[in-house]
Amino acid sequence: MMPDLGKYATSVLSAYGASIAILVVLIWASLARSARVRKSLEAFEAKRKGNG
Amino acid sequence: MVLKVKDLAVSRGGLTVLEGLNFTLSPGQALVLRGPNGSGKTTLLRTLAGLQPPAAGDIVGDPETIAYAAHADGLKPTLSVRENLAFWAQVFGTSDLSPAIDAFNLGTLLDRAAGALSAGQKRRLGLARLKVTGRQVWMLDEPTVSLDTSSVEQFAHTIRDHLKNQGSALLATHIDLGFEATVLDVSPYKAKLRDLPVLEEGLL
Amino acid sequence: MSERRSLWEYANPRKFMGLSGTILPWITIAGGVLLVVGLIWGFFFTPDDYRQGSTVKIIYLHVPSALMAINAWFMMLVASLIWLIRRHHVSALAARAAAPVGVAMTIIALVTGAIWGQPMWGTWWVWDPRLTSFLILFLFYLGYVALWAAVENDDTAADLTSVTCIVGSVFAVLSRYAVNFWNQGLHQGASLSLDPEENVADIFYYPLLVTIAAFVLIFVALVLLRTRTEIRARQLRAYMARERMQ
Amino acid sequence: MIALLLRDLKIAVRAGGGFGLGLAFFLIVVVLVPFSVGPQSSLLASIAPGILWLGALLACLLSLDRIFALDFEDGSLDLLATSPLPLEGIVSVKAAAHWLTSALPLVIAAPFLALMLNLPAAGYFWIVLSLLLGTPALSVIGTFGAALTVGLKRGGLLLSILVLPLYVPTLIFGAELARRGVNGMDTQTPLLMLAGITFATIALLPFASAAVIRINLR
Repeated sequence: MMPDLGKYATSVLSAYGASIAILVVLIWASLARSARVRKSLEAFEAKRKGNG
Repeated sequence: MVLKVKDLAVSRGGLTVLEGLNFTLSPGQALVLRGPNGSGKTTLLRTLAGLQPPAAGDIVGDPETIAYAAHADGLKPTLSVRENLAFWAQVFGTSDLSPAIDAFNLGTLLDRAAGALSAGQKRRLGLARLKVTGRQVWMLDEPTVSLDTSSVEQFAHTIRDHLKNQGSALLATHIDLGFEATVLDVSPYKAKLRDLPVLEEGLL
Repeated sequence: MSERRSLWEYANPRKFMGLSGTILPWITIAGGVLLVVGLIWGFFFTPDDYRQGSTVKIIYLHVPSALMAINAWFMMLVASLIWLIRRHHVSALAARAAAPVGVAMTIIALVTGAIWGQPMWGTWWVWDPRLTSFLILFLFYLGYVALWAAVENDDTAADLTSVTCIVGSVFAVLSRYAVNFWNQGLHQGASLSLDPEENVADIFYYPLLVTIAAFVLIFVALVLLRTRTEIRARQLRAYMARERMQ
Repeated sequence: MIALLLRDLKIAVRAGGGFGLGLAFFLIVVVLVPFSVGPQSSLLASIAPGILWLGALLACLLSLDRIFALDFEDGSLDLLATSPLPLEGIVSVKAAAHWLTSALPLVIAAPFLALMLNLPAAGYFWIVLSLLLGTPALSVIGTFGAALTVGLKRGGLLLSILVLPLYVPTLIFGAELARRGVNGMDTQTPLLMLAGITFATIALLPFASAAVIRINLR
């Protein structure tokens, strides 16, 4: 299954690993902030409706 | 008429603070703005002076006739009183300092560094700057802060003089300066909170 | 359709939220699928290059990320111009949302470039004009992001960052030219380059196209998601500011 | 305009104006270099153009935040913006004052520091020429950065982060011109590019700086 990467295996694997890790961090950070902002906005609007 | 305001709204930090303002300012007229702190008097003056765009409405008037004096006097502490005044005179293309010096009793302070003046003396120098601009419309933001009673009287006298010479003045101040002035209370023009500044309400 | 309908309608925050909410899942799925397909194709089913060996597989990440690093800046430039000219808030917020994505793309391009360079050039870093340009681009991104973070008022921040983006673009192009001139003597031969136009055969090229498409879609999805977040955050700040006034 | 220039120069020269700080910084940076890379004359001579350029650039950077900060704090900037002077002219004058008080002393001091770095005498001309031609661009670009960050708390570090990438082309062509001149190589391209950058920034960037000041004063 695994292709033979020869003597450059470390380089290729670390390039893939690093890139995917950076992408994952970016996506996770975007989703986390999205969820956080969404939650606080909804909480705020619910409170406003409750008051008014 | 030197300044006409039609349906003006002004905003601070993206929020409209005053709206629906209509007034005119004629030569020889003084208009006093009143209202509690934070009601938008400074914002209105800055808008009229051209430092920020109106949120809505029109300002009809020539910006080249306006001299603006803010809370801060714009003095350079290492320059002398004379140098400070002379600089602003040059910027506004005038040359005669003596009326301004006389009006605010600065004659004895001329060679003192502005940094060595008391708060009241600095304020007097800041107001003297208006006189050297040679401009017709004075816009003053809390001009009497840190002035003593006799200096306030000097200031009121200078304003009366300015009005007599077909000048006009727009002042944001809490105290009665003892000259005939139209009073505009800005409180009724406080912007309604219905308008969200940018995005529509109920966005989600 | 009435004649007033136009593309600009989607600059309205409400319309934007509606449309972006509908298409975001599809773009995300398409981007994810293409990325998996492209990377598996490239990683498992392409041969090694006869000179570069298996390191040629790095191009499936390096080239798309490098392209997106530049395209993200270009998108920010266009969005900044739209904000300055037409004052659509969504545009300014989209530029803000794109910047961190551009930063990440630049980092991926730099890291994969360095990892590729280590066995090929015998060193992690050479002051190759292309690598150096990306480093400079990275610095421009940092300044842009820092400026957004430093200015409190949203409209002021949008105005300042837009002007910075335009001025920065001119200087970025100038830097690219300067760097080329500065290191012309040491330029690496095209035989050992990650540039697809110079030495990539068809067999490597098709999976590369797939990953490029994947990166474009992922970029769009992330920018849409982050723009939605920025719009909500803006709305929240507007509520808060209003509450303080009462 | 001339009144403004004279006022700024007067303030800079009088006590508390910070005049000469940049020069002292330049001197210290260049003096520290042999301590960090070793005292070999040949090595120092070969890196001298780069060191002098980098030192001058950093010394310029150091004084950028003073360009507008004082005028903003004491209210003069508001008053200047409502004065008959065009804001584009005001920012140009500010840049000119920065160049005269911060950059020009560096240009004059550069040959003496080049001497300490064992640069051959024939190279002094190129050091001075490249700095003379390049530092105005540094002042004008720095004025743009200062205009961007005027009124920001903790704007100093941000100013550096914003301005340094913009300095890259000027630094590359300036240092390249000095290096090539010192080594007797062809100097035409970097000379033209450096002059081009300087004149283009002087002509165009004040419009951006003025726009940014207007935004910040709102």
